[in-house]
Amino acid sequence: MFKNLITESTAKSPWLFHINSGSCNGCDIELVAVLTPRYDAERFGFKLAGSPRHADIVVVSGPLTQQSLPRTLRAISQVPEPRCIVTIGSCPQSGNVFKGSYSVMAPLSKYVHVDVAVAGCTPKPEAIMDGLVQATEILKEKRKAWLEAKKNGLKDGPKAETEQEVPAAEDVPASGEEVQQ
Amino acid sequence: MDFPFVREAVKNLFSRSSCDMYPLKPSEAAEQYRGRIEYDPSKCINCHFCERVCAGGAISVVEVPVEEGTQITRTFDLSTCTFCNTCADFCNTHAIKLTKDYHMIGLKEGDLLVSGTFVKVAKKKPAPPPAEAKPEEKAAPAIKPRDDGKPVQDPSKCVYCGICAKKCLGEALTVDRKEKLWKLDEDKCVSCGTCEEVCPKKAIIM
Amino acid sequence: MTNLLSYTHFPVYSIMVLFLGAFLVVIAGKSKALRHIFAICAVTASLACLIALIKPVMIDGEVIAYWMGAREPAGGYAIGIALEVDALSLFFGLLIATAVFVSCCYSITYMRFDENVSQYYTLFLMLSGGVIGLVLSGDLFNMFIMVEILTFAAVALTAFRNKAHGALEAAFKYLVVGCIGSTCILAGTIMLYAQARTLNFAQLSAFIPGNFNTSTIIAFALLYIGFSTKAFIVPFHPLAADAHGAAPASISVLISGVLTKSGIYGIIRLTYFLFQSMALGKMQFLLVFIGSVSMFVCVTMALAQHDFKRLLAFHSISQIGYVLTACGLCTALGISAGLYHAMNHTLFKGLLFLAAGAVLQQTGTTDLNKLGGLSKRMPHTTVLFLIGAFSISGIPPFNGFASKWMVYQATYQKAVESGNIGFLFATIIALITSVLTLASFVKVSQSVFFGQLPEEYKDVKEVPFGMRFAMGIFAVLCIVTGLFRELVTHYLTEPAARAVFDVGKYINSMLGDGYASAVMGANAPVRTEVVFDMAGTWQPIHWLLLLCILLLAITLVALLGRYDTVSENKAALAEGKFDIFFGGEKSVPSQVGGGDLFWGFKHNWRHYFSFMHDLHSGIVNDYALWAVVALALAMLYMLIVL
Amino acid sequence: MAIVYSSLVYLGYILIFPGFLFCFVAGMLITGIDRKIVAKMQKRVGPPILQPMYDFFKLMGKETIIPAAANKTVFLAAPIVGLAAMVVIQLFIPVISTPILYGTADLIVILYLLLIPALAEIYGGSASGSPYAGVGLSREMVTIIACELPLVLIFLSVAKTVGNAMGTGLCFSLSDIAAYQAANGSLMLKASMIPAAIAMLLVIPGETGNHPFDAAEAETEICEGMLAEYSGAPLGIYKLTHAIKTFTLTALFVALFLGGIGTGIVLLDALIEFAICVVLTIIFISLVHAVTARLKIEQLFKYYWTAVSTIALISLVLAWFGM
Repeated sequence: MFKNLITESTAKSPWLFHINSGSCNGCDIELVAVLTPRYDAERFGFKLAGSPRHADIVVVSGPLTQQSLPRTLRAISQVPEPRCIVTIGSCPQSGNVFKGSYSVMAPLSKYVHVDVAVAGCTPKPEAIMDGLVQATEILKEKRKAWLEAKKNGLKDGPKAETEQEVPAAEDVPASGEEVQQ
Repeated sequence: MDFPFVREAVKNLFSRSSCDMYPLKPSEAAEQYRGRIEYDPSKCINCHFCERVCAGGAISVVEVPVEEGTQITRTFDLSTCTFCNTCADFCNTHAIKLTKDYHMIGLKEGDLLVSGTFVKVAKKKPAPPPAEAKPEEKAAPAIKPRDDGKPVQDPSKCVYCGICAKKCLGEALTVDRKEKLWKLDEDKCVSCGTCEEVCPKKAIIM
Repeated sequence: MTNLLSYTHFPVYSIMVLFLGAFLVVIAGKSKALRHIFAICAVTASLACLIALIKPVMIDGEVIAYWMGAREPAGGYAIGIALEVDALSLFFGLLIATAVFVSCCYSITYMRFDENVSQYYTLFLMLSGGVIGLVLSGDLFNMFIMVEILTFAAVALTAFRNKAHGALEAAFKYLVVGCIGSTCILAGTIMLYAQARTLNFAQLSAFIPGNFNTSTIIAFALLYIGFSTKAFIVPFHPLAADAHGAAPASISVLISGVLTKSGIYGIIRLTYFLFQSMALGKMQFLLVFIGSVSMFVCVTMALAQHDFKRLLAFHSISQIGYVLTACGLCTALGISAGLYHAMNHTLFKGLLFLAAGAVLQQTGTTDLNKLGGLSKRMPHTTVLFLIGAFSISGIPPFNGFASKWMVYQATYQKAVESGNIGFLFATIIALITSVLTLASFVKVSQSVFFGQLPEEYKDVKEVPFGMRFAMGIFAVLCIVTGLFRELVTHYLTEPAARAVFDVGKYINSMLGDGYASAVMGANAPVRTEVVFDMAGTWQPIHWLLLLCILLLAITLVALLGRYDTVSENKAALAEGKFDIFFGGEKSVPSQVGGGDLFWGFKHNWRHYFSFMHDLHSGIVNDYALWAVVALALAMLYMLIVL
Repeated sequence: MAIVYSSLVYLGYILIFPGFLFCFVAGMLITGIDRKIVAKMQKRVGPPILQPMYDFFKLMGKETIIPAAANKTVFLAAPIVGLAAMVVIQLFIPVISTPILYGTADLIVILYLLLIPALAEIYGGSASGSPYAGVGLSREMVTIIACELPLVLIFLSVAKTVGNAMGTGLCFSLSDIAAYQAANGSLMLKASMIPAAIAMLLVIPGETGNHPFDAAEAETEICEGMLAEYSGAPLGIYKLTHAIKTFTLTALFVALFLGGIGTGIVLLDALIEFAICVVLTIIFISLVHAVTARLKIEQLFKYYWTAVSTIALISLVLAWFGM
């Protein structure tokens, strides 16, 4: 009898964990602007959580620099299921203007399945809010999928989680040549 | 003992919240807001300017030869775009326009791509000018670069657009489009090579 | 004398068995098993004798007077040495015998790595024999001899592991100040004997209250300072930290659980029986003031410690401060609370020291900054330690709370009755000390048992069963005495409290009826009706029932919602899903413990802590100077007051 | 049959009315109202009143990750013990003037019982082995020490005042205090008790660890302090304990200082008490939360041991001289 109550409240109280992997802080202040009185995401239950263990939605901003990539992926892996990953701005999607630089490891979708991508080089707070509300819908499906996975024995969610092998920061080749698009 | 903000806090308690209820009341972006890109393929003359000036490398073109010319599809990848509006500025024929629509959420692969295709009909080549009329120009020997390193103009390629004059740092060049005149002032020229580089038609040789 | 097995002989048996055991252990020589059998038999026999005495002394209220060598008092002068067992001495005797028994079981496995262990057992049995002798003897000089035996045995045992860091130095300090204390007791006994020409306790307590003159008052001060050195009260407390820090754990249990109680026993006998001066407000003020000061000073010193055993040592002095404050109130509830807390203190302090010994044996160090995360490698010791920690910091179901609760009621009731605000401050200091005790034990549990396991202790194993069994006995006793508060107070502490107020019976049973009224005439102690009314209610069993029902309900709710099974698979492990969150970094071993806890509190009290740091210099001459100055002050105070 | 009936009623008391269910609903509503009022004060719309319920049930559905370095049993047992102890405290506090379960614990016991939920959080954090939790528990312990002194002074002064009137000079049991207030007016009106009441209201945010005094769970500085490694159901139970604690402390204030206004009907009393608790939370927790910034741990300690303790001491001295 609790099942649908829990699924409903999964969508109603999504907690965000924000990871800044080298962003110019444009998207960071926009994300925080979403929580200010004018846009007030707390109406939908959004709250910034201090540690990944408390998070449901992981919000990533920044072009995933070489140093921050392994740390971002480790923090994302520490978020309990069901979780979904939202990227803000163009940087995590494609590396934006920094594409081709030796130290930029974007896009994030190479390493982790990205659920919602909010485009815009600093997307408007309304756009971020749309993206987050979209993410809460996906969170519900994810929870159902996760329960099925657990029911029929699959210990952890579908393996497709990480398509590519994670190049830990230490062994990334010095010149970023072949990593480039 | 002054307690800052207590009066404001209590006053706020009874006043309306300053939240403009976004999803319930749609909110318009500012007038010149640079949002989603709108591309009108019919106006496009495929001058490739937008690709060259795009900082994020967001624009990509696919040209497929078709029987009446080449079918050109130009796609703008919004997830790489920085919305700086440079492509719209440079597009002489105003085919690209950034609208006020800020709602760019990508769920599936293709959500953030804006593309348009058009067929560029190849113009019938005017009858080849009589070969002998200006054989010497045609057969003019390739222009040899001058030995003192100063730039030399190749009149057959030059379209007298004037970019080299505009870009020349020392104002050594004067170009007149009507009289098809290209003059170099030797002593002002420092042979820095900007004109050669800038010339869209590669008509200047150093 | 006909029937050797009648209970009147048991006091002598319980003392002599221990000394006999001490002798036999040496004869056992090389064979370990024989030596262990002798030790265990001696200790169990002595405990059995004392338990057998509960029925006559505690329940029937009889006071056993036993003349050694059957020399009855002739012509009104008690020549022979007497043993007198009333409820108070039996209470302390039982306490000491249990602690000795458990410590002996523990030391069998604990000392298995040390060499020349037979000397250890001799000293151990001499120490326990001395203490039980001190508690049961009815003769002042006999008390002095027993004090000598236990002091020297304790000093020798402190230096038993002489290669350990600071063991010899600690033993030397203990020897110096211990001897100052013993000489004070001797001097006091001589002066009393010069005045009363008798050494028998009952006769003295009949003679002295009548004629206070300067020499008896000075003797009182000397005896008081002598016994307070044995109890390590405030002027002598740094001594305890060194002695416990260096002594092996089973001996620290004895020093902190048993020797301090013998000091308290001596002070109670002295002030309530010998000089019967506790009715004076000034005397109560002396004891309560010293008790509160030692409570607060020692607990703040404990918070600043970096060593597990030194921290426990300072705590035992602060708990002794509780006992002294409660006993100094001179109200029935006060003494009952004080004795109850003394018993609880022996139990949970013993448990904590044994846990410290277990940690020392397995990891080789007790430094709070180096240890961490031992709960994963030593689960049983952790559980036992937690029971001890919760008891000492007074968490409701455990025994520490029951006695502290009575102590607060007693001090506050005394404050209300006497109207003087000093006792109110004693209550407040007692409550604040309890929270600070809790703080320091949270510090110990975080820096030793929880937090992250450092590299070098990866393969630490659990302690052998013998040590866990001994700790288990203390743990069970801690829980039982906490839950059945009414039983303990009814059968143990209240009879002892009544005995303290019933000096007349003490004298008459020793020297024949009517002696007290004959000698003391007017101020003969009349038997007053003792009342133990509480100002509040606390039934631990009822409370525990509630807690268990709710625990059941909540675990049911949690399991109903299928407390999600924890998913563990190799891929997730590699990804770092189960590593500690370090802001994304690879989890580097970083233990938060020891010195860097409670910065907020230490920062606010930094001047106090730096002053205390300079005061506790660790040099012997300072401590000796303190002892002498304390003696002088005590004499001055007594002369003014009495 | 009577025993079965009375034990059922007893079970009902524990699990339904003043017990688990009532605390759950009351705690959640109070926290919801608190968050909404704080939002309103910042000109925000704020979450719906039932938001804590949604948070709790969402957390119940999430996966529970137990770090490899954690001590599993203590890690899972700590929140449950904390919650059970919190509900037990609520059972002893008389609902305005009619104590439901009296005769088990008194004022000093409540003072010590309030330690158990805080200790549950401390041992939970310490069992998780995270350094953030280590710093968090060190700050939490200093907060407990800080709040202890004012609470001690308040309880002693209340015991003294009620004791004077009752003749025994000292009275710690809550039921007698409730009876005294029912007889001759709530304590709040007595001159000597007003400083104690103010001190108690200042201690409540500190004791529950609400905003200005939440150095122990500062999500910005040390990632939720002791709860850094908790996820899923244990975290939900910790949040529930926190919610019930807010309600219990305000209910304790009402029981101690506003005792006399009961109407006798238990349910109506409960509603009145809940309403008063909500008003108190709004003024003394939400307003303080919306207006102040987080205190450093030693400022918190100094604030409680100097300012609030002197207020409580004034009332103790007044009570002492029989005012």
